Amino acid sequence: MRIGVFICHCGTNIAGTVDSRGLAERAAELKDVVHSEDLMYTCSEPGQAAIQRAIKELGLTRVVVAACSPHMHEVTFRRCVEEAGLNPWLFEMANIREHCSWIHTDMEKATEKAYEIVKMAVAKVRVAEPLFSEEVDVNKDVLVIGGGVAGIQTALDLADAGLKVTIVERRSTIGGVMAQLDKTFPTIDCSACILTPRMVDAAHHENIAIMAYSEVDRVSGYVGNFKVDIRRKAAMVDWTKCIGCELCMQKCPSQAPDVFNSGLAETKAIYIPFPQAVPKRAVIQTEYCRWFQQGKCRVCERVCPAGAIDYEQKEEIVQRDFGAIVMATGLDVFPWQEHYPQYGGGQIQDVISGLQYERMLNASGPTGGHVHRLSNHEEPKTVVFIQCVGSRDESVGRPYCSSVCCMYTAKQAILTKSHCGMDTEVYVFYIDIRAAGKGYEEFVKRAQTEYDVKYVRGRVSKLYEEGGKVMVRGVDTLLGEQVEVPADLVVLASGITSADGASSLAQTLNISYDEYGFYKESHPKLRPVETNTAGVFLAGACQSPKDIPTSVAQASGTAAKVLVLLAKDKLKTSPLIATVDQSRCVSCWKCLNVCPFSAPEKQELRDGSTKSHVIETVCQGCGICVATCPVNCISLKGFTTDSVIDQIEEVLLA
Amino acid sequence: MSDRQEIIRELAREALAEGRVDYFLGWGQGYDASQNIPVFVREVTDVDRLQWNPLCHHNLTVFLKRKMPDPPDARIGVCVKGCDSRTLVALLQEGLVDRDRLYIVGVPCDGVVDRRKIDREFTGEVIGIEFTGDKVLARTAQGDSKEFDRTSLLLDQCGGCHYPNPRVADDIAGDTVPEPEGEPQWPSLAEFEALSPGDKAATLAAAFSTCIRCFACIHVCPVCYCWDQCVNRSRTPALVSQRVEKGENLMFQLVHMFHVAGRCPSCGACDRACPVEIPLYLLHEKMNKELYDMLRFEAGVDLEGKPVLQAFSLDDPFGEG
Amino acid sequence: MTVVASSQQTQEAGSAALAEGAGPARPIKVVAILCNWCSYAGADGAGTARLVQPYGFRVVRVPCTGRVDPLLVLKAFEKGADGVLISGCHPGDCHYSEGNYYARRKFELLRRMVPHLGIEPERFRYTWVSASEAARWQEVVTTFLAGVAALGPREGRAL
Amino acid sequence: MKFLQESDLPAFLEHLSAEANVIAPTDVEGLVQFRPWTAGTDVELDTLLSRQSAKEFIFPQWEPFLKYRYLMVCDAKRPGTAEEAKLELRLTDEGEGGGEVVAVSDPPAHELVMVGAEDSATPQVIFGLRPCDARGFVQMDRVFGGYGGFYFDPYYNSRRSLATLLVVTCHQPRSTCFCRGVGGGPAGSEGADALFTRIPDGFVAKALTTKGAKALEFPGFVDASEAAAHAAEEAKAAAEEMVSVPFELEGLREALRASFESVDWRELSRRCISCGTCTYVCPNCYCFNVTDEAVETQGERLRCWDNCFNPSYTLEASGHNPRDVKSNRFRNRFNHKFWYYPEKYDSLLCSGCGRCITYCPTRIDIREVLGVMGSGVAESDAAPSGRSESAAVGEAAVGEAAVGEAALGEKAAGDGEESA
Repeated sequence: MRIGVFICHCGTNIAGTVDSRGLAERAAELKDVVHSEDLMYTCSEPGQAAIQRAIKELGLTRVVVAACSPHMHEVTFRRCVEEAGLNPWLFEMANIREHCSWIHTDMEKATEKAYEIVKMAVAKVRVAEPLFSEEVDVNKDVLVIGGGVAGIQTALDLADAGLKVTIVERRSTIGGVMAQLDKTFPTIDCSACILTPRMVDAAHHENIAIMAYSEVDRVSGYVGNFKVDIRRKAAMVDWTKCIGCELCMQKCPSQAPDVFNSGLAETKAIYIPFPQAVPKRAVIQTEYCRWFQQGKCRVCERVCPAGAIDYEQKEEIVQRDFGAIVMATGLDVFPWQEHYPQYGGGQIQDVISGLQYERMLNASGPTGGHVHRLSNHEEPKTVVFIQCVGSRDESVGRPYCSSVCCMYTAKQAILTKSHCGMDTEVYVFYIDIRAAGKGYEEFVKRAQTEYDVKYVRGRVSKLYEEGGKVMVRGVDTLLGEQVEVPADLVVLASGITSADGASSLAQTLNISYDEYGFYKESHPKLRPVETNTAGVFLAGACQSPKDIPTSVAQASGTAAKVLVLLAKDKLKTSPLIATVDQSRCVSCWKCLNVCPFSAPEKQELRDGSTKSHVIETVCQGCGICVATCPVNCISLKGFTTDSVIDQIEEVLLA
Repeated sequence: MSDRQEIIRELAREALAEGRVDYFLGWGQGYDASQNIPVFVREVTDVDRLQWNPLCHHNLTVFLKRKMPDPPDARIGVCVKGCDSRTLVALLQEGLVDRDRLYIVGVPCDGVVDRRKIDREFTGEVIGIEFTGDKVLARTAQGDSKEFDRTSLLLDQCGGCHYPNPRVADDIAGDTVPEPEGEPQWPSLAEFEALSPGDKAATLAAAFSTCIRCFACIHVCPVCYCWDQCVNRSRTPALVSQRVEKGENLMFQLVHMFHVAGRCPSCGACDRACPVEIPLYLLHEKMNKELYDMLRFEAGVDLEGKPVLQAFSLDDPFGEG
Repeated sequence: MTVVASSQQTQEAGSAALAEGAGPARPIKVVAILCNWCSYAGADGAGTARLVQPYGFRVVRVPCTGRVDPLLVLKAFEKGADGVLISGCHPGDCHYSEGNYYARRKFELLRRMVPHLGIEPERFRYTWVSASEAARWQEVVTTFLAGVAALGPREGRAL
Repeated sequence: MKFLQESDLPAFLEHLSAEANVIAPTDVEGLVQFRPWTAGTDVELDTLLSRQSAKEFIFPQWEPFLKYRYLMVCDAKRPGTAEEAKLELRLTDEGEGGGEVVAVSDPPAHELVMVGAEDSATPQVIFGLRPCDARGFVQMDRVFGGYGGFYFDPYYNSRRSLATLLVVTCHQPRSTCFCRGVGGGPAGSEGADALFTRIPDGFVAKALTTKGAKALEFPGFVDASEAAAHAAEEAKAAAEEMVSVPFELEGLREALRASFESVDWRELSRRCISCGTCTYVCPNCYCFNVTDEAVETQGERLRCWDNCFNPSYTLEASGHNPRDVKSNRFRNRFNHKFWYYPEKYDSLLCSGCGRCITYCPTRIDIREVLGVMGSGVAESDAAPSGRSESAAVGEAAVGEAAVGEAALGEKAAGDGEESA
């Protein structure tokens, strides 16, 4: 074994406190060290050249560089030794700058400590083994889970780049929440007019397959090679025949709550959410259908011109392979009724949520765009908006800001004036105005100045009915006095929460999520659209509350990241992974229990026994299994138990 | 007591006669009337070898773990006391035994007598122990004999026992016994816990210097299953040296302890099996006490449970923020 | 159980160390096992910020605290470490999402067992230091080593 | 025939300590074991048998017998190809010092430093052995002492030749004693350098060898009176009476041979938990394992006790184990003692102390086992694996060399255990 040690001065950064020259001389005396020298700047071109020369001329078989933190230059030096013909993993770094020269002052003691740090690195490199990356084929198809604006955007970008994309949407149409919106801030242009063309593009794109009314059941495999079970729910309508003529919907005798209009109206048991639905196909909600509940009716079957109705239809599991998965599962509106008894808890008719108001404002909505009180269908004279309902409110366990409410409230306030006339009294109770976005602040200003919307800074403590009005009692913290407004209509800026079932889906995909069910990015600053599970990406509000522009921007960013991954035909895996010595495995499967990435699998051997096997491409190299395996037959390449023990040994040698 | 014995014999007789099991595993008399041993009954005619008395300390589930059943797919009838049944539950939780191959006879237990406590009462060799009601009569080869109260001879751990009745069983041998109320107790630890660090170290050093690495503690442990692959035998990683010295011997036992952490219901089999009487309960009971204190966790009490160190909770109530 | 009185040596060494404060016979040796993503980076940050720290600890870098078998810590004590410090990402921030949750349970159990083995509680600590908490790392390592130094080198040990 | 006052025993041992380490049975909290004796410690002779025999003082549970370090390491870009493998030879100095590095064409893969046998040997006097324990050494002598031209073990013999065995006859045999059944007795003198018998006020002692005679050169010894001698003889005779003969030796070897494949082995071994207690408390069992323990690239080769119940006993480097199931390993202990060993050394490998019965966690009774197996041919057994063991007969004596190789190879390969 021929180890070379290179001690860096790093100018005076190290040499100022550590006697680099003396250190080099002592290192030369270490067991198996055949060459040791000190260099002014080891990472510099001449420094690296010196290392490569020593490797070639002295036949070094392992190299230790004592310099800065491996986080700084490990990659640099591994490349350096590799160019000189050494396996890059036969290199070790001794951190004598951040962990020594920079934190100590006494030259003698610091040098002594640096010497021990070098000894540890030598001990580790001595037992190091050459490591090699695996290469695996990549499946270039992409799965996008969720057909909202973010999902559609990612899908279109990827499809335009030539990749085959499948959108899985659990509702019967794509479009998501944006399809429910009337106008968008700050431009007040029609939401549907922007979105529906994109929906149609997606539907007609040769590279995009839309699987609506479907959900992801199981995900196995790993980056580049995911296997996904998609459950196609039973619509009781044969979509290959259905032509979306809505005849069944008109004739159906059974009513059902209209989710798309967020409960403001009723629809039929067999329905198509809205006219521009994509795909425009009917679905029977069996829980409301007379045939399924009482065993008579079958009207839809009779009226359907295409003979598409199929009461026997069963849900089916479709298996597909993908190389990457994009999570775009969007958001839900905070269920304020359960958390705000002081606002009537949903019992006061004229207290509605922001999304309900959107539907009311919408020309194709349940009221045809006519704003009225639900109690008496009269046009309101006084409308009060209350912000931060289910946002920035510890008391309901939602400390975060939903980031869109300030803006959509301003938008709705303005629209109220244009719908009901400028003489309508409009109040907005707010905590702070969060208008950080292009043209946002100006937009809020316009609401206040041009449209004379009265902004009251303060929380509303109570809503109650009195004399046909909704009394709004709150405090104006700027004037420091109680205020009470008799309102005809109260709109709650209900906040954003993670989509229903988001966390269980996260478990299916083995990605992490925060306490609110929003998916966790790999790094908040530097890897904002990746997850810790290689090959799974994030787009839109499933990560955190976002408005449309941010969602779309991120969606395109995500598409770019997916393209970066799938641009290669083969994937190189990190060699720093766990491997099982199957001759010692006792098949207790603890490793399977604890792995966050499902990297270990049961593998049947020729002798008929079943042993654990770690899938190289799935393993992320955390080593939890190593610490769990009772026989220690799993070892973590680059961080073997013996290498750790040897380093500890070096520390403790007197 | 003896009626339980009759029921055990009857259940064994039926199971064997109906061919439901290949052999039936219970307790019986050893080489003299003071000894109790595991008994494997294969023939109906042998069921009368089965015994039930306070000497039946063996945790028979050890004979169910990997490599023990012979043939490997044997259908086995087995008797379990409350504590034994907990190790069985622990094994079932981890899928280390096949429930379908087991016929479990639960034996409600009034506490097991600590043979060593009796031996300490005599200079001669105890060769006979008889039980009448709550009295225990012991006699030696040299002819002396003494009578004791059964309760005064019980294993220390029986004092803190909260599960005298089986947690899992197909049939129960007789009526269940009342289960103690309140929090679990670990009385046998108090004396050691009160020592200074230095005295603890000195005490352990002395205790573990006598270890002979016979592996009785490990092989008699029902939830230990690595056999020839036990890391205590292995050279890589170099966790435990084959040098039989106090430090390494303690390490040897700590390996056992951490590998059964969250799976050990402190049945005490290791402690009783040790031929040089090392107080192993000091480690294993303490571990269980702390796990209970940490997570209100007790191993092997419910079939749906998960070994506590193979799981976690986002809000475990400890650790610095 | 046989209670054996501790060797004179132990008490003397201990009291001597206490008397001299941080001036024990031989310098103390502390093994610090840090996870690569948070605490090692945090210690780097402390270096970059030139936050002065005691000499007596040596860092072993591992990918994740979840990789650290409690037996490794005990092995370090068995080989003669005067103290062992483990630090990883804050719960919830684990680079591998779950590693430190498993570690938390194992080390809490270990923390409670260590004094039972005749090792003073001050000689073992597990904690969380993020990549951005340079000052916290300095505080952690300084207080921990002060605690160990007060006890001095380990003598008359069972492990 | 000499006589020593009970009260003079400490002085006697003190006298012996001048020239040798004195080993004697002592009682620590009810656990009686042979331990180095120092002035002031009581010698415990009331307890008939110590927990273990004094075996470990001649044949320690573990001992290093060579040091090594690897010099040949394959550091190729792709490991394993010869031209890329870098070879080097280091001068053999044990220090940290690098030494001079010389590249050579055909270097050894490792350097070895033998640990001299004499290093570990010092004069010892073991006092208070029972006749069965002394016989144990006689039986081990045959294995390690080059008996019949077989293996001579320098480590064992250097200690053995420097040891004096002072035997005290049994006063109160246990129910599990069966020394008479295996050709010994509670007053047997085989292997003893001097034989002591306790009588009410002291010991009647008789030197049997020059070593023994030398030991008895202590002024405290006086010529034993007629009465004393008589009392001693009576004590011996009384003890003799108390020991039973539980099984028939006649034809036992043949019976074991005949019942090699007997299903009874499976039945008898069912309650065995595969621990090594019986063999580690046994005064005769001598199987050992050779294992290498390395730190980084250098280490020691240790010889440690092994036992035939160990699941990795006789595990071959190939991964094959001729005794692959418990009943096979179980069978080996009894066959070894009463068939293989006798066939090779014309003697039994059991002196009937009965420790294996008393301390077995499940009280497996060697008397019962031999009773059953000795009772003639039993039905033959189908499963489990009935591989012939004849190849493994006397494995302990012939195994070391091969094992030595295997051990190094194993270390390089990663892990594994071998048994001799």
